[in-house]
Amino acid sequence: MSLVTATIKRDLIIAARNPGEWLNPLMFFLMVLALFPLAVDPDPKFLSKIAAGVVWVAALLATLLSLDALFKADVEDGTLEQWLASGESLYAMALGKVFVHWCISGLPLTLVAPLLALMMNLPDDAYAALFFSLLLGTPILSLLGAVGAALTAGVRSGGLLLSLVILPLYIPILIFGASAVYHAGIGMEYAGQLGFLASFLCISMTLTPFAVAGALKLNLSR
Amino acid sequence: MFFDSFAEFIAMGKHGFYVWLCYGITALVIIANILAPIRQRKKLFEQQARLQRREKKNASEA
Amino acid sequence: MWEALKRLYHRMGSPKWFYEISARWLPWFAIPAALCLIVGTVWGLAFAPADYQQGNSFRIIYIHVPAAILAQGAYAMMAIAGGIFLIWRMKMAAWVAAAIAPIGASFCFLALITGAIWGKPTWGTWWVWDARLTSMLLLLFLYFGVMALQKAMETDDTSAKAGAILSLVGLVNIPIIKYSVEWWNTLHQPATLKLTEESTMAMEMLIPLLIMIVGFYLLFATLIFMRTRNEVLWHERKKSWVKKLIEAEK
Amino acid sequence: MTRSAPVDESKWFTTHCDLSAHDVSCERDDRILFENLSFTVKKGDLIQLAGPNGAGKTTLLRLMAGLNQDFDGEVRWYDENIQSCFQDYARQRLYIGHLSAIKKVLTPLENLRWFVSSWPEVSEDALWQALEEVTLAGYEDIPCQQLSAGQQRRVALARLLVTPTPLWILDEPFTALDKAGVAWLEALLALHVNRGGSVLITSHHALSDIPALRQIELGVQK
Repeated sequence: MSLVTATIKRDLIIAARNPGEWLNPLMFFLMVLALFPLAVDPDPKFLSKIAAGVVWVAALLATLLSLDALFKADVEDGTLEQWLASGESLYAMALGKVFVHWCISGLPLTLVAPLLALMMNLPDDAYAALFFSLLLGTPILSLLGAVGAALTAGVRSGGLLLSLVILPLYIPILIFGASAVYHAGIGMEYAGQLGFLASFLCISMTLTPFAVAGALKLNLSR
Repeated sequence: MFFDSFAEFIAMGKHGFYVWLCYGITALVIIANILAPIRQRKKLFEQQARLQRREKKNASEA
Repeated sequence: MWEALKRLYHRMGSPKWFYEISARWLPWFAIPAALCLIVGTVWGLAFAPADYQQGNSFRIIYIHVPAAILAQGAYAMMAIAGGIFLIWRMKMAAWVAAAIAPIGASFCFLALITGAIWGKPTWGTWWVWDARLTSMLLLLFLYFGVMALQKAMETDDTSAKAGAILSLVGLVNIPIIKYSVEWWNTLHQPATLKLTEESTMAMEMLIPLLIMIVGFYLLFATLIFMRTRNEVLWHERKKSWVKKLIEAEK
Repeated sequence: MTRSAPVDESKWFTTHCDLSAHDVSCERDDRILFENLSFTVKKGDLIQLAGPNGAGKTTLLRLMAGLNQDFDGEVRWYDENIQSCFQDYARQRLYIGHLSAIKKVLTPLENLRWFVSSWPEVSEDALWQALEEVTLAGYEDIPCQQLSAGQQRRVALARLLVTPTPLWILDEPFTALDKAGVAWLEALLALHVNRGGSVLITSHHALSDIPALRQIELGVQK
């Protein structure tokens, strides 16, 4: 077993023993969703109109919340040093870490989102679009987020900096993800938006690991 | 000259406020952009000169 | 030709050479910049005719458009300089990138604020989620991200590298962001009046605009020179040529 | 803590150590740490880097391990720059930094399993034996956060017993060990050198008992 697969396995075990790691984003997701009817308007018609956007914004923020810890522990306890010492490609390692991150943040969000969307009175036709847009979109959030997390891993109180660095990069995904759900809800075609998300996923899967690998090396020079 | 009088030039139809506000802010930003590196440079020179004086003093004492 | 370029490249890598040559070049940028800006402003404010639709508020174009063009160009330049630093380890490139960031951010801020002020007489509100303004706002966030990241890093080397990586990631993203924002905008507001109409612009209106664009570019170059010179002095402060320079100043 | 059975030398290494530094110079924050340093690490060598704090011991160790490329000069493994044969080199040397890369929620066994994942030939049995030898028998299934600092250090050092690499690069390995632990590690270093291995080590601990010892003095230069 190579170090990459061993690391994936190890991180999944750690997540299983630290349920907070994947439960916190979910709780956050639920809480943000609950805020909108309370703060704006609980009228079902109004909720169903904003549901697509709100669910997507909440999912994005929940992912952001979980990103800060992505590389921090590995930098601080010397794990990163061992990755580099092993001679295995940091590119593969970055992909592995992102995969684990998606498994414990994006995947649960995708699975739970349709349930919570019920509370937001999402139109019936939009559930498939919600599920597929999140399925394609959340891995991109993890990939782009990993760049920011790697860049700020060595910075004390890097959480706010991470949001500043990452949020502008998230805009296209938010726009297309939310619009796919919205258009499905009013009975329009949404394959185009999903197509955009899919192609963006391919691009970011090939390119971001380079940036993550480069950024991780910066944390070694300390 | 497009305008007939100076007062008209200042008034810019009904849009004088917006136009002059824009040009004023722009002037401020440009001036700030020019002054910032000049001040930065001055500070750098003063700071390094002070360091050099201290080094010289330490060298003569030792 | 190729040889000459190569020689220039290697000399550009030498901070001392840059510091000396830039002192001689600086007036050749600064003076034309001032001339262009003054001529362009006077022409644009006093001599160009008013727009038949927007009236005199249209004169804001003479700063809004050049600032917007430069804000985007500056980001690309910063990212390319960062890339040169990452690939060829040329320190000068990192210093140029660090010098560009605050200048680009301030032009971006200018484009935003003039756009908002222009919006009031044109649309009736200070802020409209127009495609150009929105993508300008996101560009400003990108600048802030790069600057904050550079500041947060502990050593000169890591801050330069981190800034370079982030600005390259941002550069790849800018077209995607722009495209998505424009698409989103046409979807939600099909009939907005655009701030700037590219196609039909009278000659008397266009010429001062071109003069202003040239002026802004020259100003930008001047500011980069000034800031990069400071970066050179700071990073080379322990070298003997800088020490001599500082001694001579007193 | 004594070695239970002598190791069969012929099985232990596939190759011997031949690591050399050529005119290595390093500068940090405008301060020269060392200049034009040349030395070789061959079969049976035990080299201790000595010098006061801040003399650049860890920096030298890391660049010999290939973790740091920001220096002048060259480090070679069998007459080839280590960066151009890094995969090969990484399999022949073991690097343990002063950060131990131990994950606190995992058990010693799980941590060790991750450490050796780059060496598929290491058997599960060997891991159990190694933990027994570092006196952690009975602690295999207890999360590392319940172990003391010294015990955690031993988990990291248990790698020395299982990974079949001729070259060990160790940064302050005696930290947090008790008297028995120190004696055990000293004996292990002596054994490793005797069976044809090589060690490059930084330590404030005097390693006088081992005859093969050579010291490289790094001073704080002006």
